[in-house]
Amino acid sequence: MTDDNQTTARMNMIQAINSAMDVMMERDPDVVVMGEDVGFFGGVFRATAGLQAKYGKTRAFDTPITEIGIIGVAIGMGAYGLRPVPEIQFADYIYPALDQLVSEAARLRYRSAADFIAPITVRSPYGGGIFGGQTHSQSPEGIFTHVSGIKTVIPSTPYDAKGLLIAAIEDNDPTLFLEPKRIYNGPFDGHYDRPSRNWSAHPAGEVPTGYYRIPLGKAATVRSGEAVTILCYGTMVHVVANTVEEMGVDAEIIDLRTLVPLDIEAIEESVKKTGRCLIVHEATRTGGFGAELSALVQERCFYHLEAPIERVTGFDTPYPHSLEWAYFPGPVRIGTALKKILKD
Amino acid sequence: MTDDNQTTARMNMIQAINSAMDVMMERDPDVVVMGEDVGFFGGVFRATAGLQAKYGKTRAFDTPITEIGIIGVAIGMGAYGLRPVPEIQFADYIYPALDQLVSEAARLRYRSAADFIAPITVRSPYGGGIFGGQTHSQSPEGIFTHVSGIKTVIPSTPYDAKGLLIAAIEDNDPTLFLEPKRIYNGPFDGHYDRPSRNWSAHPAGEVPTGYYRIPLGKAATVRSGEAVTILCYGTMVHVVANTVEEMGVDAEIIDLRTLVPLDIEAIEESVKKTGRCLIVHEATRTGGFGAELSALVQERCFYHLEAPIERVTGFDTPYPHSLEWAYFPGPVRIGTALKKILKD
Amino acid sequence: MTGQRANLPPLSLHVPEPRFRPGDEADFSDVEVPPAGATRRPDTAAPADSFHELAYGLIRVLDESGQAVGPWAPRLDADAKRRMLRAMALTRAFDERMFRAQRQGKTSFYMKSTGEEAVSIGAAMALAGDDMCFPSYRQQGILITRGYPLVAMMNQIYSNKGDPLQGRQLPIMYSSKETGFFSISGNLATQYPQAVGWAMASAAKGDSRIAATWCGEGSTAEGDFHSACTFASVYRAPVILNIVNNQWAISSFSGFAGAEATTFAARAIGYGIAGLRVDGNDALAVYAAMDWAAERARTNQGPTLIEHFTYRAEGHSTSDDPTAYRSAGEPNAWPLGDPIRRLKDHLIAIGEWDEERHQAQDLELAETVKAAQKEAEKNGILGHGMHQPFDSMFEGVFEEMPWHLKEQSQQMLDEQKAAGL
Amino acid sequence: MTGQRANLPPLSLHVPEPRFRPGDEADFSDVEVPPAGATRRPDTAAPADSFHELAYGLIRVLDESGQAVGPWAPRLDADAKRRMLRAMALTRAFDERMFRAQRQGKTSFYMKSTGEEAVSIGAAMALAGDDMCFPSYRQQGILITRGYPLVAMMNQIYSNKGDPLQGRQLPIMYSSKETGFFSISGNLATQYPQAVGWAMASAAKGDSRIAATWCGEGSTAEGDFHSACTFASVYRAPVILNIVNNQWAISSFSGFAGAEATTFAARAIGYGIAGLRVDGNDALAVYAAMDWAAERARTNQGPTLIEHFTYRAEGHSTSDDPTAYRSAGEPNAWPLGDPIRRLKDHLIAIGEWDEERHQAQDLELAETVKAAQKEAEKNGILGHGMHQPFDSMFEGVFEEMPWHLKEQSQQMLDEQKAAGL
Ligand SMILES: Cc1ncc(C[n+]2csc(CCOP(=O)(O)OP(=O)(O)O)c2C)c(N)n1
Ligand SMILES: Cc1ncc(C[n+]2csc(CCOP(=O)(O)OP(=O)(O)O)c2C)c(N)n1
Ligand SMILES: [Mg+2]
Ligand SMILES: [Mg+2]
Repeated sequence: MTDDNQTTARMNMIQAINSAMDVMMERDPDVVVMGEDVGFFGGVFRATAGLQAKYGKTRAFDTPITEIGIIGVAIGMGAYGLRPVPEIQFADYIYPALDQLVSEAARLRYRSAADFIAPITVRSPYGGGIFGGQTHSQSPEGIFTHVSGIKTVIPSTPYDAKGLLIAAIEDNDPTLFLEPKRIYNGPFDGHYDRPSRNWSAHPAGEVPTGYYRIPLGKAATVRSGEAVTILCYGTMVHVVANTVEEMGVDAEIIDLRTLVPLDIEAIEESVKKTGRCLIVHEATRTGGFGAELSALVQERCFYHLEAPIERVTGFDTPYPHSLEWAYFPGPVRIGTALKKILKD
Repeated sequence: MTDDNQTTARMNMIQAINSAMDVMMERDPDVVVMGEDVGFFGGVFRATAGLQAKYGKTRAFDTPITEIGIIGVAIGMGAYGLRPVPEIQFADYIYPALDQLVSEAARLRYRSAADFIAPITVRSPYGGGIFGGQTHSQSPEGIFTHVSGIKTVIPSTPYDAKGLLIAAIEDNDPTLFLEPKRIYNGPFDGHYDRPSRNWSAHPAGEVPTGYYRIPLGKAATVRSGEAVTILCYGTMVHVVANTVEEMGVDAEIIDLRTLVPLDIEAIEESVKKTGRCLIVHEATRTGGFGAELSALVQERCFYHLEAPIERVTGFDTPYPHSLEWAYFPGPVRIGTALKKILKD
Repeated sequence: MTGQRANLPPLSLHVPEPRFRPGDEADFSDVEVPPAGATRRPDTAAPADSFHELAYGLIRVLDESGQAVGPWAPRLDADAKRRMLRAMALTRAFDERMFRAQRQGKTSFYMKSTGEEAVSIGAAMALAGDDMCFPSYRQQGILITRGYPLVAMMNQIYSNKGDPLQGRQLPIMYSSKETGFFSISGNLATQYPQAVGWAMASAAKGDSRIAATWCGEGSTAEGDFHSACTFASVYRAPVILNIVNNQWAISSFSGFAGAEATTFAARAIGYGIAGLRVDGNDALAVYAAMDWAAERARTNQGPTLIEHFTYRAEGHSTSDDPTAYRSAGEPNAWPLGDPIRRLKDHLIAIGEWDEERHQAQDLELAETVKAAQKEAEKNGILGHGMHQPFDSMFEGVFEEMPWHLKEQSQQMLDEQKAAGL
Repeated sequence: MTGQRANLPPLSLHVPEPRFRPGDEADFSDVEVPPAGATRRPDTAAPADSFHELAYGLIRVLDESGQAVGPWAPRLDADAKRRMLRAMALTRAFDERMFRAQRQGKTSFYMKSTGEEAVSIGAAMALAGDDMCFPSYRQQGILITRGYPLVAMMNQIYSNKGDPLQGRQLPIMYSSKETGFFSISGNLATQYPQAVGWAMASAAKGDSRIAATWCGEGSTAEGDFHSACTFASVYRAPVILNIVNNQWAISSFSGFAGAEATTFAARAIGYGIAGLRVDGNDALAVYAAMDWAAERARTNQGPTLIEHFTYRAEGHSTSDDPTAYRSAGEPNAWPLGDPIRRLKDHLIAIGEWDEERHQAQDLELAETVKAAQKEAEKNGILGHGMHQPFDSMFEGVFEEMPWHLKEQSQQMLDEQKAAGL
């Protein structure tokens, strides 16, 4: 799915996301980007920087501050034939748009028997770890994975972010593309008290400059192993990988990349091999996507399981400002769960 | 928690809900009811009938058609010191209010360190089985059970509905009170093609006319049994009970009544006894509350489980109008799952 | 702090109350009905803030004697007017029949547009056929005006095997891209920002098609309405925002949407966009206002918001009985009359129509509807047999069916089979 | 169909653009500033539709020579004006210091209100101390006017162990019921319907307290704003709806909220409620408008919407650099001047103040703030040590902690202990 022999460049995740939109706007005149502060300024995280200068104000524009409007207008544009990529400035601010996303975008194809579709890709930074307090840290994916008709994609590297975002933009279904903002600039090992790294040292920071796709619905095996399967996505992929390395556990780490549709084959195969499963996400625990993963694994791998499936997740509280690092599912919590799983 | 020796009367679930509000408005001048068509008309399902005539227009009133406004205004009234009971006409129309519910009602106590609270009880009819099509049939409880700071209550009988609603109104936390509209008039055994019954023949249709509470967070064991534990709530309690009876299975049926906080003790105790567990709900499957139940049971009863936990749920599609009864988790689907669980 | 509180009476909460309730005699004699022809018609290039008074008046064309008068009287030939009359009468006949079909248990739900036919049909006549409509559930007149087949509408209402929406939607939630009729949503006002988005896309592409949308006066309270008006104003979108003020929202009168304080057309002034208030029972006035707004949109003058002042002559839907919450006499006492009668009177007054032809047409339309119904019922009625294969339920959630839906579909089929269904 | 399409130019999409971008010289010489004292002051019992022009003008009290002129000049004694000046200067000093504290890494975030102090302080002076405020994040001036302790504010900003909000909220998201200051939300405009609800409750109870709320001009686009205005209009709620039009919303100029089409005060006309447009940099005008609106509210005349026309003199927050998206010269070129300087000049002009006292006051306030900061930092600064017990995180989600939170809390404590933390 890649143009052959294309050049690559070092990119952080923001740059990779920016490049995905740039590539798609170049290829397809129907792709437009829009949202609060995304036009001239290029977005509060700079994800759309330069796009207005390059493609003009009717293809990259600022919007009024109404998430209802941003999504509703994007749906109308999609019905016209455009391929809008609206940004919600923080995932914590997606709730005002929920009706337009759930009752409209996700239902349009079905209710109109494909007479109308909503090929929109909603980008939004999510997750904690930047001292954003309870309204700049949330991980709301579990609300959307429960909604039929919408896809949910969460990348964990610059390379994946670009390839997945291109695939999402080309997809004819509405897609929620959640960007783990903690790792915009570099992978995060979970030790908030150590120096932060950036993507330049990471292999997945080497990104093709042109067009390529990573298909939706396919997980990535970040590390192969025999002792336990760890299911994770976004920021947690790196925290998990580092914890596993520090502990010297022979874990198989699966980065889901797409939550809906889920790569159930990869999950099943791995858990049947290891017989143990840990699920890690940052979202609150009760009713989070981890619950669905746990239920699926249990249903499909029951007779292979040697220990209870464990979940390490955000707690069932708002994301507290000062106790951010106690809330964040870091190495201690992941490590404890791993020990427990492996002990049994 | 009941006034002693109080009289009882035959009530259907609507009447019981009406009676709960009546009793509370009588006891507490700070209780107000509000919502689209709830005032003079008494609600499209007549749940608030007579309350305006009895308590006046400032305590039972119609509102503009804006769910944002209904919940936002109720929160402000709650902050003032009232105890509002807003109605959302159909649960399918709760999404516009999601931000006010999630970011405001559910977070107010926490973020203000209990300086302000939102003691509101949001009533809303939910669920299918009345040929309401995809926007009058949804079961959105799984969205709210994922949100920290809000309680979710779903009654299955007139008796429970009244006692739980009174408890919810008296509760100082925001509560979502979902009313299974399919069983407003009578219990439903899942056979849509048989004559419908009404509550007059059901023991739980005999309801005290005065004040009593059923505590939030306590499940009810609808049927004791040894073979399998069935977790369910709302309409499905009756469908399950009838299927179990028809099949002659010695199932223990637990009516959860409150989803958050959950009666985990009752669940654990039962599953540890039976070693098998079926979860039934009408909401779409992926990421539904059944996933959380499955995960919890698996985590806590792993070494007692003799067969995989099964889920029978609504499919991951919108609720289709004409194929309503194929969508509805009825006796065939529940029966098949039971057989599978018991076989293993 | 300062702010010494004066010795004031206690605050009190105002809760609106309609003028008439069941048992009251409805008397609208004090409702001011401005004379037809009296309202000025600004140039379509006039700035929006130069005609605020139009948001408070009532554009009327048909006078008491049936003549079309004043600057808003549209240049429409008699043929066009007869087509308009016919579409209105056909819509009413269709509504009558389908309402009855619901009462006969042939489907789950129906909603009439009785008394409001001019709003959708006057509008559809003024728009180009390829302009895009984002209607609410009470603009079936648009489909009928645009010649969408009655049988297809009925198939949808019956959720039968001819249903273009495959039985997935509640009756009357039509969708027809070909007809420029957007998929109707059960959730109020969501179509408003979508219409603005469509119009913005059309403008961004240098297209010439415009969009129009409709919602009830009750629905204007939704946040979507406001988002739409804001976007429309900011980007000067080529869209016509119609508010059908039929004075009732289920059991709630328009006062609960703000009608005690001002008109709905005045919302336009709040956003700095063009606003008109039109006699919604005057098909020619509706046509003229839409035509004017369409010209503004097509010439990049931006959006127009139009309040169509009308009256919901019957219940909200098959689910309610309006005499439970309003005076039974209201529909007849309502001073703006019946839109069909008024257009008919006009055509007769100008010598282009007569009672006999009208009666004949009514008979013919009744037959047409009856024949369509017969045809549609061949495809089945709701609840009598399965009209769609069970597994069709899983199609169209996504463009390609993912594994979990395939699995659910297969499992359902297996279970049905095992159960002998 | 009819609707023959004329031979028209293609549609085009208008995307607003601010007048000046980085590199441009800001020139506001063509901005019309109406003279102070020129706007009439209607009786507080006047119907809302009798003074529409006030939504398009600009109520100004302080003239160029520093005199308070015209019908809106408030009857405030010199003491009160000096208190007002002092609160404004203290707010600015506080902002400066806390901004610097963030830059020094002592906390995660800060937001100044520089240039907008009159909006919150003029308002707070006009309200009674027990009237309830539902602010956005830029009305710290209300807390300061009402005498809320600076140390408590700083403790919140540092999320330290003195933080009344127990470290749970982002800096500046204060809450103080005692001070009549509602818990600030990170989600824009949600406080608007809440304020209306509070006011409705007060009215329903026959109380005499009113509510006031604030949001930025950018935030008016949210659906909550519309819901609030609709409810306020329908129930004639005793609430004052303030729009702080500081012309910028992060990097987006007010055109993206609709400012090219009309004023924000005009939104009031759309809902049929009273609307005023005020020079937000004129503390006496703000006071007078709030006082007038409060009297309306207290006498059951219903809500007033006030646009405070001001200018955000600095960045949106510590997270942005405004010179990246607007002309660096704008803040100084802005014609309505600095609110502190203007009130100071007035007090000097009327002989109630002088430069020496002002300078002395500035020094004193800087010392006050510094002392408060020292005091607050004794309780800790963000990120340096844990200021709340870990398990405090689980408290207050519900009134009583349910089992699952107890379990999570216990597990966390056990794990921390096992890990030697
Ligand atoms: C978001 C949402 N809230 C509530 C409803 C329930 N509902 C359906 S129609 C209606 C009344 C609408 O009244 P109006 O907008 O005046 O339209 P009309 O029926 O008069 O044409 C209501 C409250 C809904 N469909 N969607
Ligand atoms: C619902 C929601 N959407 C977006 C944001 C992000 N955001 C924070 S402040 C802001 C700009 C607000 O501008 P304005 O209302 O003019 O207020 P000002 O900052 O000028 O005082 C935005 C977009 C948010 N906090 N909440
Ligand atoms: Mg209506
Ligand atoms: Mg602003």
